Amino acid sequence: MFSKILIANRGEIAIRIIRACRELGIKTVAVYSSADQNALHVQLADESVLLGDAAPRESYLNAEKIIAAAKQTGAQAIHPGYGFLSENADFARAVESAALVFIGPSAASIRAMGDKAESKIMMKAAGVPTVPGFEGLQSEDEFRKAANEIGYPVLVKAAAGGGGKGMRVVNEESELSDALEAARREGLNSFGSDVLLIEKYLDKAHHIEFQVFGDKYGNLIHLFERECSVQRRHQKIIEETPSVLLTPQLREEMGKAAVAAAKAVNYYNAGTIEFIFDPKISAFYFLEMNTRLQVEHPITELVAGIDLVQWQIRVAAGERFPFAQDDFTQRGHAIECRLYAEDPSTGFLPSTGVLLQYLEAAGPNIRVDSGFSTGSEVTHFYDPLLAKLIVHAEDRASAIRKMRTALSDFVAHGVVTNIDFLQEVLKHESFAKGEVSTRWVEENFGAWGAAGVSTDAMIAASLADVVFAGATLQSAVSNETDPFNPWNQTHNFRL
Amino acid sequence: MFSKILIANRGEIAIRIIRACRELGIKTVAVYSSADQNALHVQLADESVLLGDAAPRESYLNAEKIIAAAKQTGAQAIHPGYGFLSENADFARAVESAALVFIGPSAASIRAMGDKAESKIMMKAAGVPTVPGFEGLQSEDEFRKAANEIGYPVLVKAAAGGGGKGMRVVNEESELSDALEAARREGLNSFGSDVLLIEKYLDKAHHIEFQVFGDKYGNLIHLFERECSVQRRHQKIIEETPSVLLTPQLREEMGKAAVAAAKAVNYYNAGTIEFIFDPKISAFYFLEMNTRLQVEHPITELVAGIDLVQWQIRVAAGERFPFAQDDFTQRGHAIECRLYAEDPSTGFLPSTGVLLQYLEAAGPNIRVDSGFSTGSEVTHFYDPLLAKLIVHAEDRASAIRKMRTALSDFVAHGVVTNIDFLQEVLKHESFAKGEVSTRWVEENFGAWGAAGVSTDAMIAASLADVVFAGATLQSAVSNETDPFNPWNQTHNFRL
Amino acid sequence: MKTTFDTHSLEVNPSGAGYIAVVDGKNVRVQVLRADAKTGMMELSIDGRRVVAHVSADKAKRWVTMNGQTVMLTKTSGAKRGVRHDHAGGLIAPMPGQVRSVAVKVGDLVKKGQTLLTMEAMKMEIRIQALKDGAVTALHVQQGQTVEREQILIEVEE
Amino acid sequence: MKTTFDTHSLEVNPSGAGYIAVVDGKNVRVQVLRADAKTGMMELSIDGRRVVAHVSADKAKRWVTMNGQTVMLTKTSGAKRGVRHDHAGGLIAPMPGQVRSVAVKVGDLVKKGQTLLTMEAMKMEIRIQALKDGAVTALHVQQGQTVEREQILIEVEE
Repeated sequence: MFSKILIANRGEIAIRIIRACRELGIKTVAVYSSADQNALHVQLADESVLLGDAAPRESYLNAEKIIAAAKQTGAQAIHPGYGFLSENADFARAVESAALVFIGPSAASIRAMGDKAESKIMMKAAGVPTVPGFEGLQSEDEFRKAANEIGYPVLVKAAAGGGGKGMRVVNEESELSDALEAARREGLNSFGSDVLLIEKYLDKAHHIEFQVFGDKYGNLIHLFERECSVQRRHQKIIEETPSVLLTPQLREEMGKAAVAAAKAVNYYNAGTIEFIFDPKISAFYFLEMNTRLQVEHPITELVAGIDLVQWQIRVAAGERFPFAQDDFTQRGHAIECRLYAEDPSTGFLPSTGVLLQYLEAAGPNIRVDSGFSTGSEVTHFYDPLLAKLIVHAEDRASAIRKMRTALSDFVAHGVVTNIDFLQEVLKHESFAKGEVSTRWVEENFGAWGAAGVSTDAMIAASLADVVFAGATLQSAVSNETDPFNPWNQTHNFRL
Repeated sequence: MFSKILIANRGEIAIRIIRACRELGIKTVAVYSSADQNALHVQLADESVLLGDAAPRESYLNAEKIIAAAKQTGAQAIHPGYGFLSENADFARAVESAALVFIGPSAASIRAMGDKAESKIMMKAAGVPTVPGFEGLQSEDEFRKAANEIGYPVLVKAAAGGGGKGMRVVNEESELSDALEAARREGLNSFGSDVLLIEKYLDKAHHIEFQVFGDKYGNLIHLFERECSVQRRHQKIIEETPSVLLTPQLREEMGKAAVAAAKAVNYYNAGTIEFIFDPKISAFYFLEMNTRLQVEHPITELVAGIDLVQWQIRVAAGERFPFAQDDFTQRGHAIECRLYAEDPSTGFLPSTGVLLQYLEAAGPNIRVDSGFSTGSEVTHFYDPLLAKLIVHAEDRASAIRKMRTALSDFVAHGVVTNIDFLQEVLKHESFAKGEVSTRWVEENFGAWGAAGVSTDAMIAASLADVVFAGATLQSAVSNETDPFNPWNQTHNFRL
Repeated sequence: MKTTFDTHSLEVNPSGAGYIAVVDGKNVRVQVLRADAKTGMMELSIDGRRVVAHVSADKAKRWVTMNGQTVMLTKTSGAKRGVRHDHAGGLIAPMPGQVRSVAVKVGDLVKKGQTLLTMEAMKMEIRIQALKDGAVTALHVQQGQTVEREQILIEVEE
Repeated sequence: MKTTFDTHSLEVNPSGAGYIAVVDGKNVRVQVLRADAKTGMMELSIDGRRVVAHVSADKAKRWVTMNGQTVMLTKTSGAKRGVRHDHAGGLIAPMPGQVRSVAVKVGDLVKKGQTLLTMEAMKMEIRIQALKDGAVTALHVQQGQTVEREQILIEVEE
């Protein structure tokens, strides 16, 4: 087993990985940008290395600096988390070339799945169902012909893309040209490639993905599905497992397809096969594979009873997976809500600022994976994910009730959050019925507005100035008493 | 289902029950003594009623006041938690007589199991194995004869007792007289009865208990064992499940005996059958039944995948238990450590004071059931339990590692705690092997002393005065600025 | 003590052991049952109802969470003061981020709906489009520049 | 600045951007890398080693948690000042609680090991026994009385 690991990420996922390392008796090295010098992941790690400026290319996307930091601190392996360099095959190769272990799949697997067009061709060959569409097109004319053949709406997406970037829904021919341009530009900016593919856009589709996991000795299993259909801007905000749509037979079929897909690229470590699911005809299509740990991995951990991050590390260290497919069953129901610093009433625009107050929900079977605390700053440099709130209960109805109670206990002041909006989704009849498809949020909450201001709220705000007057005075006094006193910023009152 | 429940308890268990109620959409009424007016359970409940002075008989043991509080607030049911009135058959009957629902078993079941002598006779009749011994003796002479027949060491205990009170181990005849007197006095003081029984004291015995659960329609199942052998002063400090000592066959036998024992008293709701287990001959004996929720119920919740408190309420409301024995399996391994305000280096004497700082451990599959926060006072009126730290992992070794990491993250200043002592137990070879019997702590840690003071600690303490000087100044200033400002006590520096 | 939040005013005055709030001409009796500065928590009795609120303050802003819902209030002098969304002909940044590209220069004639520049922040691409036909009279940013929320980016006059 | 904790002394003085601690005649370089008053957390560099400590203070007492271990230090004037466990012939309460019963009265002759009174607190019964043969010279408590930790209960002289 490794004695020291560098974590090439930030925020909640860096902390999640640090905790896994500590339980395995492994020392940790955090890396950080100048914007993150007071971040929690830096405080929790055993040591830390400053990479550079806030811009990701100067820090969390800078492969050379990260590998140098690992060599300098004597780390033996690098965990990339999700996002940033996690699906970058060149990075994985560079890590291995530097005689370090990349905690994830092989560079070859990442590369094979990284190109959405190439991987789709491979999946067809492996007998995995894929969405009707075309790869390898060049001119706008070719795309136009393909779109007409498939039938609108169609989806154009960057072959190298992921995470909702470089992706456009095209409802009619007149929108095609702009969409191609935008997707190409985003693809080029974000992934360094403007190659696109086009496929049928499934209107009321569900996004159902399967967790797969393999060791380096060819053992490969799946750990059931995650239903991730509650999305805004092609990004998930609520995930749950099991999916109410799957029969045991369908689950088995999809699980087998997921394992076949991963086997086709000799996959090891944790990965996710994303399917589009059409509930009208109970058909599923391979969408893409995420060759890394997924944001929503905790719901699988709770329902399957496994620590995915610890096993990522163990498998990377050469341990053999002691489990077989039949050792796993789904127990209970888990839901994750992503708490974002964003304003649902303005089309989910991100919100930045200092967290004046940040109180997490707590209680039996409530898990909070978070990278923030009171006084933390939410900057525009990085993803505005504040925390993942995860619950586990005996059944779906209990899990929804538990989540709603937990959300109402969460307090985050200083940035606008989507907490109240998540509540609205959770209490919606369509969510209760499990009918939510990927476009449901935009169709139902376009004109959503936050609750109005109540008289009670105004009374509380007025009285706070009176009751907490002492606190503001303290802050004013103590700022001048000690220059070595960096903690005043944590006061919840700033005047 | 009830719309409002009164919780006749305090501390972590009151909070646990409040959370369960909130998830079920039930309003809660807290009761409290004058010592607890700022307690967390009072803050978390929807409403609260002051019972009286700090002494339990004026507050949490005062059945009349509690029932009056329930009637006054319109609560329909009373949850007694554990301790206090939870195993008081008269209270259960009085609650029902007041047209309220007692969330627990029937008064008759409590009464039948409350007398250790009577229940032992009943268990023998039901074919449940019991510890060799005698009931119904009166004079010291009779006890002396019985002890000689059983063979020393013997155990004398109050027939009405529980929780380690009114119980004495007698190693030789010369100690018998004092032991009888002490057990009688404690029995009289604590339970109002000086009736004793005597039985064989099993030297290297393990304490293994089974959770049972039944609805009001005769469905009764067990939810597996809890190994509770790590004890000091006959009270548990570490519990875990599964027990490493049980084979599947033995587990099934003991589970069946547990269900038979509960059936013998027409039991419903949650209860626990305690067994003494002799690992040398793999024999088990009925010890007693706890006719209430157990302190250590969380480890069963995690490994069996059920919310026991929510089901207590649902069963009390007349719901039918939808599960059968075969629906339950054990998944993973769970450990609970009881974090007490007590000093292991002085024979576990309780420690009282204000919590200057209280930071709980957190992370995936770490659960903290607690009734305290920074600024809370630990008084001598009540049990010195600060928190229950509970972990769940894939196997025992992982669970121990997770617990040790979590313990090292816990900070509790202002009272002496057993945290460092728990660490010593967890890293002990005998614990790793599962060889810990009920007298193991006293045999191995008699001369235990806390770690010495390091130079680093002194440097940190010195520098804190410099670095945090602003904080002490604040406190001094703000105390005079606003008489409506009750929160200054939460500062971690008090000068 | 009179306070105005956005367009609503109320008055809160000490009265005995508590306070009287005057809202819409009606008197409401308020008591502070408990308060914790560390969490900004206040337990109030408003007209006999128990209300738990968490309040934070940043200059004139007050954040209040009650019953799991959060609102943000702004203390004003009483005169109505809107946000700068409708700043003359200026187009402002709806969020902090970085200018990805600028499609026009000063003097260009633009049509309503035409994309003038694009911004990127976190995972979003945002197009800043002309609200009316006109000419670009000022360009305050350039490609690659970091901008704050509500910063004026470009100005278009008819 | 010289500080004495129980029987150990050390001196900490500012030096450049950090401090020099003098321990047992040796100089140790210390830097404060981070501090958070809310949690009493300090991240220090001691002789180049990164150390994370949580410190709380209550009058002369300092609680320090490091590497998951907690110690309690008492700031003293430097002169050795023991706790009062050995207070002349007085027997003190080892914990706060209530006096359950008193078995002797002033003037009684007692034997070493004899139970003089019993206390009860939480779930414990505690016997206060004579440390030596002697006579009861003073009885400071009575049955049912609540006592504090280290309060003198009874005095026995040889």
